[in-house]
Amino acid sequence: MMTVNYLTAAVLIVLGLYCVISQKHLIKIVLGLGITDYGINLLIVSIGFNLGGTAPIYTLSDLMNGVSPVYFVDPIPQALTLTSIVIGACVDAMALALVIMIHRKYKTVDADEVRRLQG
Amino acid sequence: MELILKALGTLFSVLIYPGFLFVSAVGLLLAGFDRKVLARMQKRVGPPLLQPAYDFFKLLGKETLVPSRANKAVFLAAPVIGTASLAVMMLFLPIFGRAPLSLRADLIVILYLLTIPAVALILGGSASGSPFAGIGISREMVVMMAYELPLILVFLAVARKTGGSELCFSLERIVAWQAEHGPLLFHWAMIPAALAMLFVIPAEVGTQPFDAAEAETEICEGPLIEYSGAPLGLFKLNTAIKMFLMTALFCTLFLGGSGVTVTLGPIWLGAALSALLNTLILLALCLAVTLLCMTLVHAVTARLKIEHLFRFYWTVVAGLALISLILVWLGL
Amino acid sequence: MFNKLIADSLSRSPWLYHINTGSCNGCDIELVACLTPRYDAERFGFKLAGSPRHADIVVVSGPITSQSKDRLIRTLEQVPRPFCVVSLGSCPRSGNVFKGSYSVEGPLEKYIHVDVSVAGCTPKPEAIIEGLYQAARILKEKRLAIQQERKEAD
Amino acid sequence: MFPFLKKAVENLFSRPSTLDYPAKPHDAKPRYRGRIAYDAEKCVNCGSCIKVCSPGAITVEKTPAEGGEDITYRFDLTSCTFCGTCEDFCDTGAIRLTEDYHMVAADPADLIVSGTHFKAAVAGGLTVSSNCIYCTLCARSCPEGAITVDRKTKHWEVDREKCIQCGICIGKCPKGALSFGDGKDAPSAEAPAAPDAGSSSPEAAPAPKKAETGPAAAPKKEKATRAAAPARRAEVPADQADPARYDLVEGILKSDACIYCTVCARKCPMEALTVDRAARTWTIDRETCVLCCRCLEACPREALSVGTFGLEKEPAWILPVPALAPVVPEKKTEETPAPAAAPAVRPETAKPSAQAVPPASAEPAPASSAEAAPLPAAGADGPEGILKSDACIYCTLCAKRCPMGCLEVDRAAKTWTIDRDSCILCGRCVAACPKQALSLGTVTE
Amino acid sequence: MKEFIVHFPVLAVMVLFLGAFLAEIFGFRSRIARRVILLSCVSVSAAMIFALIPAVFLRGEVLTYWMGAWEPAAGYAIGIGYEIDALGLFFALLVVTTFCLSAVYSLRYMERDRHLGHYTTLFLMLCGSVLGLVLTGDIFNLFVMVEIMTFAAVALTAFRGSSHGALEAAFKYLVIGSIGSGMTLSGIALLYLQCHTLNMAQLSAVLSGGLTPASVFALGLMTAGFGVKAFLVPFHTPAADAYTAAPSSVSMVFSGMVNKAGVYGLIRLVYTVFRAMDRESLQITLIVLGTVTMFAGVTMALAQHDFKRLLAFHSISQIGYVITAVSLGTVLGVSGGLFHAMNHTLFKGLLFLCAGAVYYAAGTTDLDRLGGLSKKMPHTTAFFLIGAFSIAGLPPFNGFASKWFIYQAAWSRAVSTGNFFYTVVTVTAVIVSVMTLASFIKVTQAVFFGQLPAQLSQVREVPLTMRIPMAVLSLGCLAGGLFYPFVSETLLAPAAKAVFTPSVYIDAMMGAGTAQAAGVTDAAAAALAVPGTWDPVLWLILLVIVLLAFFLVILTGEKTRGAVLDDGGQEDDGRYATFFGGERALPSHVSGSDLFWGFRKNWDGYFRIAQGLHSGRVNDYASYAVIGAVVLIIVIFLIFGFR
Repeated sequence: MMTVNYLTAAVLIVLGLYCVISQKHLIKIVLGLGITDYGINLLIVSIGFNLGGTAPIYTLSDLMNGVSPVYFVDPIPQALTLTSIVIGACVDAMALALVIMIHRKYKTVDADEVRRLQG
Repeated sequence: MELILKALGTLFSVLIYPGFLFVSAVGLLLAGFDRKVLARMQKRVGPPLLQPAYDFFKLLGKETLVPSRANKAVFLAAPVIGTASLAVMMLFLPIFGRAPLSLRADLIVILYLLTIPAVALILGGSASGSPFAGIGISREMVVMMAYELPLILVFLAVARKTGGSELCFSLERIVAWQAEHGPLLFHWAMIPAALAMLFVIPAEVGTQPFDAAEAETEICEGPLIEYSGAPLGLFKLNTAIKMFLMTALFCTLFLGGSGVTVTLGPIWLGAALSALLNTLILLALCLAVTLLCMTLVHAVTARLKIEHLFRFYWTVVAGLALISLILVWLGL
Repeated sequence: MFNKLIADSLSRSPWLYHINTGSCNGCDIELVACLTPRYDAERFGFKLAGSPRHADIVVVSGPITSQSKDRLIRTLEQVPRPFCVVSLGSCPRSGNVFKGSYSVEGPLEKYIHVDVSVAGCTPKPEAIIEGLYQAARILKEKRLAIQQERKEAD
Repeated sequence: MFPFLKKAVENLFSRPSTLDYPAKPHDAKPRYRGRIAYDAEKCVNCGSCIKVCSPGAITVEKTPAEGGEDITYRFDLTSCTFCGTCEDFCDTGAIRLTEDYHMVAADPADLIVSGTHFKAAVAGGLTVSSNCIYCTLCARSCPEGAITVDRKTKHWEVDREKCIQCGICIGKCPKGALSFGDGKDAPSAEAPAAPDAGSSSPEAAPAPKKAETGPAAAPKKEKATRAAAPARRAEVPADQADPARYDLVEGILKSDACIYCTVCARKCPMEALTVDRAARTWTIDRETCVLCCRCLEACPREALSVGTFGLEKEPAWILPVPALAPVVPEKKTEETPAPAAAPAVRPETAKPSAQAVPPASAEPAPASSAEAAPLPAAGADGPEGILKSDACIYCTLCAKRCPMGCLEVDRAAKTWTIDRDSCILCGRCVAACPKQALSLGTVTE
Repeated sequence: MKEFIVHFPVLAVMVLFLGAFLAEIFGFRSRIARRVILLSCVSVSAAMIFALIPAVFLRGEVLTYWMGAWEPAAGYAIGIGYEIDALGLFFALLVVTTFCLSAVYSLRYMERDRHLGHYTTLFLMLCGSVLGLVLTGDIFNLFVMVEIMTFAAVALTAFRGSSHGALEAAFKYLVIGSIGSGMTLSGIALLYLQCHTLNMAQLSAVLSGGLTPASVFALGLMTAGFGVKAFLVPFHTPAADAYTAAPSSVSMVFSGMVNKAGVYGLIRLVYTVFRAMDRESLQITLIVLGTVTMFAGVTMALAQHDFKRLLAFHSISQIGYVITAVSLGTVLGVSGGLFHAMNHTLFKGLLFLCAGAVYYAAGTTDLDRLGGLSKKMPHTTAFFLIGAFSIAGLPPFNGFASKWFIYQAAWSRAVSTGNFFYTVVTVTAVIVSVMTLASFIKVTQAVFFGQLPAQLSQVREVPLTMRIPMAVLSLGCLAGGLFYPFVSETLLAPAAKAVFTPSVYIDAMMGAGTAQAAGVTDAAAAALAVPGTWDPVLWLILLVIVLLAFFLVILTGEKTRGAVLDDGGQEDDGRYATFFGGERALPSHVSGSDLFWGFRKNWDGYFRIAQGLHSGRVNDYASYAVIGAVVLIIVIFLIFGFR
């Protein structure tokens, strides 16, 4: 069951990278980055999954009467995913801001024209 | 106190015996021989043997003009840096089996001490602000890049041959090894390396076929164009000293240096005599090598264009050195 | 003693710098002929230098044409003292057959004191060597004169 | 690269080829033009050296002294190109370029050569004697152009102011007619100097129609200062004595001893003679000939002589027949400026046996001289040539003497070959042969 | 106070982030507020880091700090742990010195820009993130710090939006950077899958059991990830643009800290976490990566026409040196690599500051439009020369010492293993060093000597506060070169030992004995034998005396010197004018692009391809990164086998 997640994550990552490499339009490149990011997030979340585990939350009642539920899903990857999502959001925000400024300054968003620094 | 004594001893060895005075005297003598034999090869009488010395003292008497476009500090300091490093470099070459400043990794230090005079010339030329000098230093740098590859290959070949399986960059070890196994030149695997070294010496010193940097006909003495008086004298002295040092390095690396020791009479007499004898042997060897690799080549070939020179060094000479390195690497 | 050594070596290794102010190249070839094996000026230490900064003897050939006049003056200024000027052939001294032409700016004497003049329309290399030898001796006197002048100044 | 290597090493062990110049003096080649040596005594102050000196290196100052003036000539070596023209033009040989090339001086004054000589003022001016033949040689050589000679009116005159009494014209006159006289003026133009006795010169025979158009004689290097040649005279042949049809003219005559060696043509200062060796023709342009008789002396066979003869008048009715298609004559001998009427000589064919067409020059040679006589036909006993007998010892002397270099003698193979085309039959080899093995005869083979 | 030191590492990082936060708030209003915040935060954190030196270096302890005192429970690390061992602190020292000097430099350097409030915030964020990255013991914390670093770096690159190509460089840096961090993150995820822990020490303990394909894939991914951060060859393209476009004080920080962070990450990953450096094939892969970086960086630098772009490519090539040396696997190699990293921070920082000074004074860094600045800016020229000499490796300076270590290590490796590959590495190292010298000769001639163009005659020396950091750095270069035995005993030996003793690292973090339990054994780390008994003090005396002697020779000569006209423009005093064949001096400056014609003609083919590859298109750069990563992962799989 987990293999489906890993496969989709892998596909997402490869798709994202292909989009970054092949697309000439800067915004499409940013989208490609986003897709890879989602692929990686999916990978991280699916790592923490334990079959049959419940959400890693102690309800007040469990705490009160000291019983510990049978089986948790691993909480740490979820924390990692949170951070990764935040980071992904910031990256996309900054990338889009840069693209807007590039468009204002270079009057184009085609990757072939935006290459003053070369050689 | 001990440190001061050591410093004074080293100072003596830097300034007087194997250092500056000795090296410059022998260098000027070698330069004199070189010019004389070159003249004789062209069937002309040629200048007296002490001609480079006269040139040097004459230049001391001339006025030193610093052009207004030059950066005066670097302009005047450049020749001095070059000569200082050359004087210090002589300490690494073991004259009688013992180099005053020998270390475990002499070859690398020598490799870099050889670059300082070239860099000093480049800085001097660049500081003089003349366009001729600009072209001159560009060529000097390309020449340096050209001969650096074969030089390092030769050093590695020698180190590998004498070092066996552990690190051996120190010249004393190399000379000691040659004392038992006979000079490196007679090991057939090392002959291409010796040949490569013979080609590197004129390039490093900057004599005729490889002196694109100081071509007096094309770019009026290249970097030295704005120099006159004492700094110019020092630069000419540098060339002469380099001529001696490179040949001495060749003798040390390939002819087993001169490790003869004379043990007669009291200790200090024996030491003095052996020092004298070794110096003479070294001088003779250096003279032979100079005549072979610099004078003869100078008399026979014309000046190479800079890109031919670079291609020549990176293909032919580097190839020779590489051959011997590979042969030695295969344990031959 | 040191000064005497310098003055002496000044006369033993005079470096030449050749300025051609419009000459017909006759004297230029003869000057270079001096350095060939047959006449070999290098026996006395003469050597052609590449830049005026390295010059001890400035050899001028040719009737100073108007084009080359100010270049000659500028180059002569850039030669470090003490130095001598040798005029080669009869053109620098008198303008030879070009005398009176609109583009010849007259004898070299107008611009700088000529120490030694070697006559002959294309002087023989032996004559040139003799002239340069004489100039080298004059160099020595100039050097001693400078030292004298500096001794009085101190 | 390697041949140089071998050479370099060889040089190392061989003696250097440098002249140790300052130690051993090294003098220049024999005819090197070096420092000028000026002998003031010989100088006649003719000033021709000043005129010809291209860089203007020679200056003269005249300071009047009692009884004449001190003339100093200054030769500025620093302004001289040592071309030697002044030496050539100095007729008295006062200027000589020595072989001393050590012209090195710190002080420029050492490079000035000067000399003064005192020249007494000459009392009288230049006078001419009676045997002047108006050959205009003196007028040509006068540096100042003081003498004017008109050959037509047989008039000679000198301009006293211009004349600087240099005396060059005296040397130049072939007849020795000039001298510094006793101060009286030159004879008037009318009395033509009667030529020597023996010729009843007709009253001012009309000069040849065309004006003297000889080429302006370039100041040829003429060093001949010999005494004037004796005039030789032949009797006027009877058939030309009729004054109606013949003008009596004095001129150069050629006998048949001539071997067409072109020496006379080369000697003639006025280039009046053209000799074509192939066609074996000898023509003279009487207008330009000045009777200086130089050709006489030069002729190796004494074939020329001076004589008076009748010059056939041109019947008025004969129109000058234009020459056939003017073919560019191919000159075999050296280039001589063609006289007014170019001799239409057919180009030289391979075998010099073609019929020589008499040149349509206006000057038909007198019948007696056979200069236009055609060569004997090829079929006869063959042309003249040098023959060798077997007394020859192959000493190669003849080859050495031959001016044209047409003899080759190989001592080893004992062969003697002659190139008949270039042989000018000058006869020198015959004279030089110690065994008289050579002789001039008709070639049979 | 004694036990308070334990908190210093975290406090150092927190102070910087706090400063960033405050700067954002108060930064707009007044210049003084900005400066106070910047300088105070920077100096406080620097003081804290320096306070740790005696503990870590002299006494050799390994300091640990658990966030919120969450000690490891039952052998499992549950909190985020900071661990400072000699290696970590060594890099921390580099980071601290770099950003202190850059802060001082930027006071006057950035005064002409607007939005300085944002600059201070971003700058402090960058410093905080790199410091955090270097000190942390938790791998995910390391990743977060890397992210923040990339973020701040991209923002700072785009800071001077108007300058040529800044936005474009920032965008490329962001794209490639995020590809790199994506790879690192997925690597961490796979590691977590394998070991269920994020603490590096524990990871190392768990991994010692044997590497499953997942962890091998993680190793590949993270190596590529850190390769991108360290700008090794396939991933180096954004570095060239970023360093050029960023303001010089920032590029100094980039080349001083940011790529060092990548190097630290790689060392930590390969030596401590995976302890995989005993395999020679992995060493060879990293050495190949380093050598290619070294060579490509310097050859591209030779072809540059812009001062800062040239320096950028040199940074890439020097990092190649460090990686090559570090991955040699011997103590000498690692200490040589670390020493070179330290020297690189010093002299490259100095050179970038000089570039900044030239930009500040002359307004351009284009080599073809500059010239003859030495008369106008003598101090900057002197500092530049010291920087150029030390990067080229001339003896009295520090570049020589570290290069000597590296050659020694590479050659002893070659000799001991008999593998010809190391000889090729040594030879390439020497040739690259000569080419570095060549490119800096080109800059010296093009910018500082030669003829001053007319429009630059009003150039004046840069203000004092910009020259102080340069002076400090050049002193560092000289000291590093002369007193290198002292440096190697105090700093390098402990750091190298720390690299080779992961068990100490694990025990310090997870409590004693965990290393034996996990079977982690330390390789017999040979003591660091300093390669030469070259006694620098002696050298110093020697050189000074020899120089004195020769200055006398100069003075005895004729004394007339030329009047040094400072109008720079046209000189008409014939006597001291430059010799021009008698002509009046025409504008004739031999600028950068005219030099090394002989060399360029022979290498034309190579340069055409190399410059073609740097096409400037984002897609090309991204494809290089991805292809490079894939190749690296495949190679690592080949090394560790697929079972």
